[in-house]
Formats: sequence, structure tokens, C-alpha cells
Amino acid sequence: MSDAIVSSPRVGSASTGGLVEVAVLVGALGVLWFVPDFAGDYWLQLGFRTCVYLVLAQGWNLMAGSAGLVSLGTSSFIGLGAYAALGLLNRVGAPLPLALLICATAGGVLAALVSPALFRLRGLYFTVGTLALAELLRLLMVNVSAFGGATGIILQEDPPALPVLFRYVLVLAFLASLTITLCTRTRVSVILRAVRDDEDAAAQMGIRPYRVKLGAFVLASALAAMAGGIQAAKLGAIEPYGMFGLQWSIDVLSMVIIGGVGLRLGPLVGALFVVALGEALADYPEAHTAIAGVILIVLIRFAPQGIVGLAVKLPLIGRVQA
Amino acid sequence: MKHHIGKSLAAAAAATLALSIGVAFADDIVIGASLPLSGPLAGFGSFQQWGYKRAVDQVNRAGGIAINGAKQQVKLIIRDDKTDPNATASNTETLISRDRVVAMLGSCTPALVHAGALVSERAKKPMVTGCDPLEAFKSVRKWNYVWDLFFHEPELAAVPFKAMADLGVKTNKKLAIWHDNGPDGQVIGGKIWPALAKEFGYEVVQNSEFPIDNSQFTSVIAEAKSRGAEVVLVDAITPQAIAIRKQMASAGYMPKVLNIEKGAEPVQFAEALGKLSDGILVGGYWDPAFPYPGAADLAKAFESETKLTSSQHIADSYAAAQVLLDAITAAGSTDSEKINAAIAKTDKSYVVGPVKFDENHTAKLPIVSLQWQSGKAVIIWPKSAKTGDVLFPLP
Amino acid sequence: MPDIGIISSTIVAGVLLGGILALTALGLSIVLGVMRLVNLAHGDFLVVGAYAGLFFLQFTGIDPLIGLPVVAVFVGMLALPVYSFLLAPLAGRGAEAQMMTMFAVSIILENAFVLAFSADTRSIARDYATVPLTLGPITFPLIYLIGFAISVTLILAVHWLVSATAFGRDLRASAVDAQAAATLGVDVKRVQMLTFALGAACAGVGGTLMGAAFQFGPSSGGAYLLNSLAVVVLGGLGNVIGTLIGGIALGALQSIGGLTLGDGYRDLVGMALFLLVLAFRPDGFLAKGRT
Amino acid sequence: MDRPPLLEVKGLVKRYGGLVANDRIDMQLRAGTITGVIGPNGAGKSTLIGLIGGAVVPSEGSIRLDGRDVSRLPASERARAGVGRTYQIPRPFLDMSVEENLEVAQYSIAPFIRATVAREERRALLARTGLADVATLTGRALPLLRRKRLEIARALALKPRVVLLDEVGAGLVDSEITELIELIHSILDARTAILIVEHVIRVVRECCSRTMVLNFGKTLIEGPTADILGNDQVAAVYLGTGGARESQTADGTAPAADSAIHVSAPEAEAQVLAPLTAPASAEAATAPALQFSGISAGYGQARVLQGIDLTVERGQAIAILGANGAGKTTLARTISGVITPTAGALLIDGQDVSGWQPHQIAALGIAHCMEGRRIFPTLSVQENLLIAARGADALTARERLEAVYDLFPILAERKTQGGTSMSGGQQQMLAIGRALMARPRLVIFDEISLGLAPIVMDKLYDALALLKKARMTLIVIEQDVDRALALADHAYVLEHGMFALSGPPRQIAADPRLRHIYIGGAEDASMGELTSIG
Repeated sequence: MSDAIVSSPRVGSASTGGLVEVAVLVGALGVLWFVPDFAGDYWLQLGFRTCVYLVLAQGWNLMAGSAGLVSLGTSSFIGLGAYAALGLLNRVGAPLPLALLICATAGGVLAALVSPALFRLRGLYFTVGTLALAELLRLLMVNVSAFGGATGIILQEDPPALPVLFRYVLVLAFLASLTITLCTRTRVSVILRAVRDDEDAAAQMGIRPYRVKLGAFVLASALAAMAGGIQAAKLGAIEPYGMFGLQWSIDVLSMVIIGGVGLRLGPLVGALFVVALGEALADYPEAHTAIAGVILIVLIRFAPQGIVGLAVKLPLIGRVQA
Repeated sequence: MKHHIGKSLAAAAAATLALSIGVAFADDIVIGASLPLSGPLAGFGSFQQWGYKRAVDQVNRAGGIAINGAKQQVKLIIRDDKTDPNATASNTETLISRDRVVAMLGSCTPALVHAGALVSERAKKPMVTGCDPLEAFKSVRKWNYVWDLFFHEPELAAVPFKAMADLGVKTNKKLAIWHDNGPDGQVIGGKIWPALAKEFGYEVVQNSEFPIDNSQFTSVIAEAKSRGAEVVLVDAITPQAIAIRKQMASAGYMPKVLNIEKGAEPVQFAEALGKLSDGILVGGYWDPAFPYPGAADLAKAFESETKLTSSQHIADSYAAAQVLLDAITAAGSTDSEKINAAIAKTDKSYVVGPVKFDENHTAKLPIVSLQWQSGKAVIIWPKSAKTGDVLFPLP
Repeated sequence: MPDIGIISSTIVAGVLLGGILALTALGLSIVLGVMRLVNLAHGDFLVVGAYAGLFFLQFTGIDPLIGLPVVAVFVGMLALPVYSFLLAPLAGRGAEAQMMTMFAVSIILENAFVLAFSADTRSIARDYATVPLTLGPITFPLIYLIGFAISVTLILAVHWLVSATAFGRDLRASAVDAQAAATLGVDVKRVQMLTFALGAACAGVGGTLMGAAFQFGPSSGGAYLLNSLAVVVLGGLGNVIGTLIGGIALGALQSIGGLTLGDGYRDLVGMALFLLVLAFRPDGFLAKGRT
Repeated sequence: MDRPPLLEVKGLVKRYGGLVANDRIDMQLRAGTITGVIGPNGAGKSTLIGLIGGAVVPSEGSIRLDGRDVSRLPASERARAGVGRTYQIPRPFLDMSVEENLEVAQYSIAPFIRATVAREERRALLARTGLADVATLTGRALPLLRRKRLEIARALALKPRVVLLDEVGAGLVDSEITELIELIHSILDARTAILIVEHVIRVVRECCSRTMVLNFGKTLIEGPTADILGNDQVAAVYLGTGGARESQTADGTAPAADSAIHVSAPEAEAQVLAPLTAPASAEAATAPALQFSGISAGYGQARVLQGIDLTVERGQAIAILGANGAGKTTLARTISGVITPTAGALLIDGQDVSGWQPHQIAALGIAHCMEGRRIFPTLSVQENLLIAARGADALTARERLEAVYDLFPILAERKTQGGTSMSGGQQQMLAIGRALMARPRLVIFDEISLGLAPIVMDKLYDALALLKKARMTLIVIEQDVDRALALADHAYVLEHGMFALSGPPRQIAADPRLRHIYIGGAEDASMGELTSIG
């Protein structure tokens, strides 16, 4: 994965580019914060969905782009976050932000717990293993009646209103993007990219690749768990099939691939595209999954670097880039 | 600089969205539904889609509904939720916030119905739904805008016991209960049946819960067989119902009475099993033979239009849509509050029988006991609705 | 504790079912081994096989077991264009591109099933599919025995094909070192295409057997895929005999799990086993030095 | 000298399956000294670096750094303990800038180092290693020497106690080597020890106080560098083997090919080969067997071959020589279609086959005995052979099999074993036999003598001589100059992707520039034209 944007030639220190990026993020947060004041519910709904996807995709992109970890188990952490969030809200009456923080912790801990098994070999086994993990958790949830079995859990109190939820998820997306910025614009980025470029040579430089990969996995999982938590809070009723479903994992994967793996803007563009495509196609209920499939095939085939990669190649935008 | 790309793409995405909005004419009455048209529950979704559409088409053919005195056509927008509650919720959100529906029709099964209903409830848009057993529906919350017409689990659960008593079937009174861990499975199989068994003098020799998509039932069957249960009550969805029947046969287990709730109801159950479906009992809330207005016609219309065998899901969906359309007519307005108030006042006989909502927003549909006989579902109980004699014991 | 008849019946049934599971996983396994591809549409190939068996029976009236070769050829042929038009152009683009493409194929197929055959749950209804077989205290479904026999025969045939024929040599060589194989004259793309088709053909047969023994619908593919993955990991990626043993082990262990914990835990036992094997024996639990 | 050694290696063993790459190595590195390790290809030099650096897990033995046993620590911990290494083929982080490459090392050992301090350190390092002008270029953009410098700078950024340099001189021209030697001297201080594994004798001579010679994984001899380099035994091991030394005699002429054949009845042996050699085509074809016209080729952005012209006539045996990284293997891969030329045309029998797939080229009767043998581990010996007999019926395949077994009887004994269960020499025989199974008209032998015992090499080259006798067209790519020249009709010497020399073997062997290209011109000063190539 060429990381054209991240590794574009730099003049001066790493932090100037980073500061610009942080400033843009803060600016975006500041502007979008006031969206609920003038935008209709529909745009808030789409914004909410995009933000949830963005959080997931940022994490996934960090994993794949930095450590070469291709996961099909995102739903494990979404589901975990969803159950943890509703459990905390229902049983303890925890405030949502606190519940989300605990979700993040739970996601990170789960990632750390399963990593010895999943990191044993590189590549394919990790992918297959994450897929199995999600299925295992789903089966566990379906079977264990303490978690509501197939019925799931229903949020007892009404969730906050949409504008409030939107702002929560906006902050979440901001934090996720900020984290990724920190990972790609500070000295951490050097370590991450070294591991991705050449794990062995990186080890010879004193880097502990296992810990670096674990760090990326834990971080991405914590983000996914928070996304799951806020999604559950919005739904108000969750059950294992919806929250641990393969659909989540596939959605994330397609967002990043469509956007452009390892590219800084890939997750954002991918999330926007997937939300927009889903909305556009849902009006053709008979064949929308088939159409989505065809679009996916065409994009993978003809835009190997995703939409962002394609856009950068276009002469005009390419020049602006340079 | 690079943010330009992101923004231009975002703009392009927004343009795509904008194009897909505004298909409805400005003065249409728009109602929406999110249905499982793909995924494991696609079978239900296709029946519901037909039922909803038929009710709307009939109203439109009759000139539409008078809103503030002017007749308007009704536009029904259906979106596919892929049997994913997340999608049901987002579809409902879109229908309400983008398509500006005045009211919603429900999806199918508690998980999907509730996901959409919670959105409707919060947006204060009325929703009429079927396909969600009433206890499961009530357990979610106190509803203000969502209305459910379907069977009541305790009534459905009682049908096999009442039917066995009335028909005077002779068994050793040893009962095995197998149920999935979905909402209605837990209620019917886990709570109501054991209680009723006691009441009707049966000994529950086995009560097994299994995950809703379990595919192997050999241990469950072997246990029931070894305990000599002659009556087996099952609550499972169709694929599992088929698996159970096949695996019972191939395990050589032949109880005298086999009642499979939920899963044994659609005709695909009988088609998939062929002869093996003979003698299986299932509670039904509708049959073309019901003495309600339009019942026979509905099934005939379905079969002639689709060349498929009808299902009771065409009836509850058709009735739910009619209830909603009648309420809009009664309200004479597209105002949500007025429609909601009109729904509350519903008191009329529909194709599924009389519909009147109680304080929990539920309307119970009357239940009969059906038995599969040579690929046809025959009403064997109660006597008043009977269309054939019971086949006993299970062949 | 259930009696010995139940225990032995359950285990026998589990072993026999495991043989069928092995066949359903075989295609996934060889495609993984040769192409390093997690074929996310594998489950849907099984469903294609099940529909093919069902309609073969409906239109010809011939027993689908006799029609198995036809089903195999049909599903195998269907896989050829998928390989040459969708997968081959992505060679060298990393695992994700091909994996996502197969996922796209999977959702297209699923959608096509719904449009073409409705969402109904189906089953290939034959008498032998529901007849019990009793040997002393042991009772198990006849279809399991039939399916087991067909599966084991087919798996052994594939094993023979892979281990003793020229094609098998090419296949094994391409799997370990495609470049070296190519310079020796092996047309690696052709080998991959035929392997992919062979995998699909096996899936087709497995699908018909599953369709006769159980039930299926347009969206059954997902569950088939996950079960197959468990078998493949247990047996070792790309190992034919390993797949057979993995399948049987999974069937037996799931049965024991179902017996002791309840049927609901069968799949859970499978998945837990799967992760454990992944953690401790990543090459499959009978992998020995086949290096 | 009484201080304990900084690094102490005791009884270090590394086995790969049946292969012993390092066999009970003992070694001591003292602070303030530079130690050299030399030996032929495959002697286990890089394995030794891997073992000390932590990339390779030892089978037996111990490595102590400052008295602490580090032999079980992973590479990352060794780096943190103060072991820095470079790679034989440089592995900078290609998509990162030179400065970032150094940051990796800095931040991994001191994550919270002050940015200004780190920058100062980097500047100093870059200045010292002559990279200041390319600080913002990516690793990918650097030429070989710069990459090597970067690797050294990166290792130094770890502030190591022990620096391991793996073949830093390989592929460099003399002036570059001079710079390199200066650099190496400059990094030595009283608390550091340096270990250099090197082919370029000049580097060893000018840097190392002590030198160790490895051969077949064992320590052959160890002592002060001057003594070691003067040793006859070392010269034999290092410069070639067996008959090779003879070629150094008198007029420096290569012995005739026939003299290398140690078989009793060559004619009979040639007969044995009949099933494996395609008959010279009846129609007196005029086109050469193989022709390169202006071929450029490489991997991704890196252009390895820079417009090569080459003609190989039927029945000709040519040798392609050159240092590591000169492009020999790329040339071989271009012929067999593994690499598609980016410019120029590849003609086989006059037909343009540029862009053909490897299997299509193989079908034309071109066999490629690949570098590193590439035996299929999942196939038995016999299967490894049979796979190459494309399109042959059972009987013909049988005949060829028998012919290969006659040539290499050991393969017949091992035919049911896994292909990689045999020793290196046997595997190489298998690789040669496999190439012949296609009954090729042209065979490319890429580094078949790599890491083999002299006696085994003799056997292999006997076999090649027989093939030549049978009028098979041969392209031999070799590090072992003498053997290759002994066999060939014509030789080409590659340097930086172009032919620096070509001509009949005698002429090439006598050319002082050959020695320069190989040994870095240790003795000769007349390098003008050659350095200009680089």
C-alpha cells in the first residue's frame, strides 16, 4: 500500500503538517457541532451513520495500513460494545459518555486477550481467526440467557435525542480521527510505518513488532467498541444477530477498500460513499444487494487504490496534491 | 489541499442523495415500510410486501383518501432491511426524515419490528404492525405511537392443549417441549407451555431451549425419545422446524402429537417436507376459510397474482395496512397526532377478524389449530371454524 | 446422564455428519491452499449445489444422488467464469481484493437466489433422507450414512487426484511456489482455475447432500461458510485428508458438545475448538512436518 | 586485552532441517576492534550475522553481550541491548525518508527523546555517513551505496555496542569502497566492536584486525588478518575450489572444458543423456537460440537491466558473471518470462516472445534451473522431476526419469522422499535433473554451485559438461568464476545491469578488470573506465 499522502515529502518537522491536520479536525468539529441547529433529522441520521462508520474505518485502516492486519472481526467489538453499553445503561444507570469509555476498555481488553491466538501467524490466519471470533461471540450471546439470548437487550430509558446523539458520535469520530492523526503525524507514525514496511528490519531497530501490532489492534478494537456502544444506545434494542453480524465487518472492509487502504482520507471517503450508496440503493429493494455487489467488484478491479487513490491520479487534483 | 477532494466527494455524495429524494409527488400521502426482502427472513417479507401493497392499491383505485376534503393518492415506499435490525432502524429513519412519511407499517419478527418501532416512537410517527407477538411487543416499553395486531402468545400456547382436550386424543400425557431462545420462543416454550401442561395434567419430561438458528437436534430428539414423550410441542422458525421434522423421522422418533408453532405455518414448510408434514399441528391466526370479510378473496387474489400458495402473513400485513389507511381516512389529515388518535379508535372487522386495540396498543387475533394434511392446512379446532377432521396419531 | 444408546448414536451420527461437513469444506480448503483465498462465496456455492440438486430432481424426476455428477459439473462450470473474469485479473493485488470480490459475488448470488427461487426454505425431500437406520442400540439417519459414503469416496478421489496425478503435482507445486512452477511449464492460472472449479464442484455435491439431509434457503450460505472454515482450520489449510479428519473430528466433538451442554452449544463448541486450534496448532491439529 | 570480550559466542549451531548452516562457532569480539568473517557463498556468514543480531534463533550455543546471555532474546531486544546490524541486501524502509529511517531507530530506543536533541543527533549521523544531502529523499530513491550508508547510519542511530555489517562492500566500485572503509574506521571507538562479513577482501584487509574464515558452517581458521589472507588454504576456499586453483597458474588460462569431466567413458555418458536432450532441429535454422535486443528489466521502479544485447547461438555454452546485485538473476528471470522486459525484445529462435508467460516460454524448450533451487517441499523427489516433463507420455517420462537417475544415482535412492529432505547438494542435483526433465533445448543454470562442497560442485559441473557435449545450449550464471569459465564458450560480465566485459573465457579470465569487479580491485589500480560505468 503506498501511503502517498502520509509519506509525501516533508519539509521541516513532522508536527507542522500534524498541527494543520489537527486544526482542520478541530475546525470540522466546531462547524459540524452546530449542524443540529439548522440541519433536518435526515441529515443528522446520515451524519450519525457516517460518523459511526468513520470511527470503524479509521480503526480498521490503522490496523491494515500500519500492521497489515486484515480483520473480518470488527463485529466482535461492535457487539461487545453494544452489549456493554446497554448493560451499563440499564443495570448501573451509567451516563452515556462513561459507558462508552468502559466500552472502549472492554474492547481493548478483549483484543488483548485474543491477540495471542490471532497473532500467531501473519496474514490469512488472522483474517480467518477474527471471523471466527465474531461468530463465537455471537453464538455465545445467542446461547447465554443472561445476555438475553436471541431476544437481546432492550434499553430501559429512552436514549438521548438525535441532536445529542449526533454530537456524541461527532466527538467520537473527532477523537478517532485525532488519534489516527496522532498515529500518523507524530513519532508514532515512524514506528508504525516501519513495522508495516519491513517487520524484520524494524525489529532489528529495536521495535517490538508484536507490541506495535497489538497496540493497533487494541486501539482499533476500542474504537469499534465505542462505535458499537453508541449505535446500541441509538437503537435502543439489540440482539446478537444484528450486533455481531458479519455485515458490520464487511461494511468496514468495503469502506476502506472503496476509499483507499492506507490512505489518510480513505476512511472518510469510503464511509461517505457507503452511506450514500446504501441510501441510494435502498430505493430499489429488489436488487440492491446485487447492485452493491457489482459496484464493489468494479471498484476493486478498476480503482485498486480506492476512490482517493483514483482522485489523486486525476491530473487536476493530482497537481493540487503535489 | 487534500481536504478539497474529501469535500468534493462529499458534495457528489450529497448530490446523489438529493437526486434520489423527491420521487413522491408533493400531494401524495406517503407511508413507509422496511421489510426483510433479503436475508433469512426474506420469506416473510415478500408476503408482507404483497399484503401492504394490495391494501394501498385498493385505496388508490378507489380514488385515494380525502385529506382536508381533497382526494389524494397514497404512496407506499418499501425499503429492504436485509433481516438486519440496524438496517430496519436506518431505513425507518430515512423514511421518516427524508421521505416524510406520515406513518409507518412494521417489519416482521420482534427484533426487526422493535428496531423500526423504536425509531417511529421517538419520531412520534404512528406505526401499525403485525408479525410481532403481543407479549414480546409489550415487553419493550409503553408504546404511544406503535400499534400491533397479532396473536397473543398465551392464547396461541393454549391452543394445542385445548385442542387435544376437545378432540379427546389419547396419549401417555408425557410432554416434550423444544423451543428456540427468541423472544416468543422463550415466552411460549419457556414459560407458558410448562404452566399450561400442569394445568392440563401433562408431565413435562423434557424442556429444551436452543439457539434460534440451530440446525442439529439429534440430542434433543434422542432425549425425548428415550423419555417416551408422546406429545411434542415445538416453537421454532421454519428452517429449524423443517430440520426438526426430518431429524425426528431419521431418528425413528414418532410421537403421537407434534405441534410446531411459528415454523410449521407457511406452505413452504409442507412443500419442503412433502409427506412428512402430514399430521403436524400448528396454531394459526388466519386461514382463507375464516368467516371474515374478504378472507377467501385475499388468498385467491394472492394465488392468482403470484402463482404461489398463500400464507397467513398476507392477512395480518393486509389488515395492518387497512387499519392505518382507515385511520388516515378517519383523521382526514396527514397529521401524525390525528392519525395516531384515529388508530386508537379502530374498531372494525377486518380480514383477520375484529380489530380493537387495548391500552397496551395491542389487538389480539383469534387463533385456530391447523393441521397439515396432504400439503394443505386444515382447521381442526375449534369446532366453529373447522374445515376438516383431525389426523391422529401422527402418521 | 443419557443412556449408552443415545451416547453411541449421537457419536456415530456426529462422525457420519462430520464426513459430510468435510466434503462441504473441501472446496474451501483446496482454494485456500492453492490460491491463498478465503472464498467468502463458498457457502453460496454450496447453496447453488443444493438448488441444482433440488431442480434436477424436480425437472428430471431422477434421484439427485444419481444426478450428483451433473450437479458437480454444473457448479464447477459456473465457477470458471468467476475465476477468469473476476479473480484472475486481481492476481498479485493482495488477499483483500480477491476476498472482497468473492464477498460481492456472494451477495449477488444471494440476491439472485431470492429473485429466482423466492426466499422459501427448501429441502430435497427423498424417503431415504428421513429413514432411521438401527444397528443394535445405535440409531442414526440413513442419509448420514449415504452422505458419509459419498463424501468419503469423493474426498478420497480428490486426495488421489491431488497426490497421484499430474494435475495434482501441478496443483501442489503451484500452491507452494507458483513462480517456480511456472518456469517449469506449469500454467499456474489454468491450475488455479481448475482448482477453483474443482472446489466449486465439490461444494455443489456437498450442497446437494446438505439439501437432502437438512434444509436450505437463499441465505444459508453464511452458516455453511463458517462451518466449513472451522473444518478447514481443524484439518489444516489445503490438506485434503486433513479436511476429512477435521470434519469428522468436528462432527464428533460437536455431537459430544451437544450431548453434554445442549444442542445449542454444538456450533459454539466448534468455534471454540477452531480458535483453540488456531492458537496452538495453526497448521491444523494433525499437521506434522509436511514441509 | 584482559578485559572480558564485549561479545562472546560459544558453540553456536544453526540447523535448518538436515542442513547445518553454522556448526559450533566460537568467537569473541572485543571493544575497539573490528573483526572480519570471510568465506565462500553459503558458508554460513549471513546466518552468523542473523544469529548474533537475533533474526535467527540458534539451535544450540550461547551469545553473551557484556557477560549477559542474549541468545534467546528476539531481534528487537538485542537491538535495545546494543546490537546494530545491516543487511547484505539493504533493507531501508523504502517509503520513508532517510531522516525518518533514522527516526525509527531513535524513537524505538528513546521514545521520549527531545525533538531538538534527536534532530541534532540525526544531522550529525547524516553528516558522518554522507547522507546530509538526501535527508528528505525516500529510501526507495537512493542508489545502492547510499542505501548501504543509510543502513549503517540507521544501525548507528541505535548507539550500538556491537555493529554487524553484512557484505557492505558487495556491489560497490572501488572508489565507493574507499569511502566505505573510511566510514567504517570512523564509527569505531573504544567502547564499540564491529563485525564485518565480507566478500570484498580489501575491506577486510584494511579494516579488520582479526579475521575468521568460515567454510561449510565451520570455522576454518581464525587469526590476525594479515596471516589469514596470506594463507594458501584460505585462498583456495575463497577464490574457488578444486580445479579452480589450477586456472590461477601460469598464464591464467582456463583449462579446457573436457578436463573437468571426471567420468570414465564420456561418450557412454553422453548416450545416457539422449532422452534428456532435444535433438538439434533438422531444418538448419538460422536464427540464434536466444537473442536479447536492448532489454531493460527490473522490479517495480528499480531498473536492474539497462539495455542488454546478447545473442546465444545453438549449442553454445555461455557464462554470465558478475558481482552480487549486478543483475545476473534478473537476466535469467527475464529469459524465462518471470520478469517482463520494460524495453527491448526477447527473441527465442527468432520469435519475439517478450511478454509471454513463463509456462509458454517453458513450452518452447527453455528450462530454468532457478537460483535457490526452488524444490517443491510438498512433492517427492520423483514428483519434483516428473512435474517438469510437460506433455510427455508415461513411457517417455519414464525414460527421462531413468536418464536423470543415471546421471544422479542418489536421486533414485531418494525418489520417494520429500524434495527438501535431502542435503543442499542433492537438492541442487534434483533441481538440475528437474530442469532436464523437460528435454530442453536451452537451459539456464543460475548459481548452481552456491554453498556446495567442492566435490559436489565437481559432480554438477561434470554433468554440465556432458550436456554441453550433447549440444545443449547452456547459459551458466555463476559466482564461481573459474568453473564457469572452464565450461563456457563465451563469457559476459555484468556490472550495474550492463555488460562490462565479454569475450572468450581465456580472454576474460586474463582480464584484470574481472578481478576488480569481483574482489573490488584490491590489487589493481587501473579502474578508470570501470568506475565510470557506475
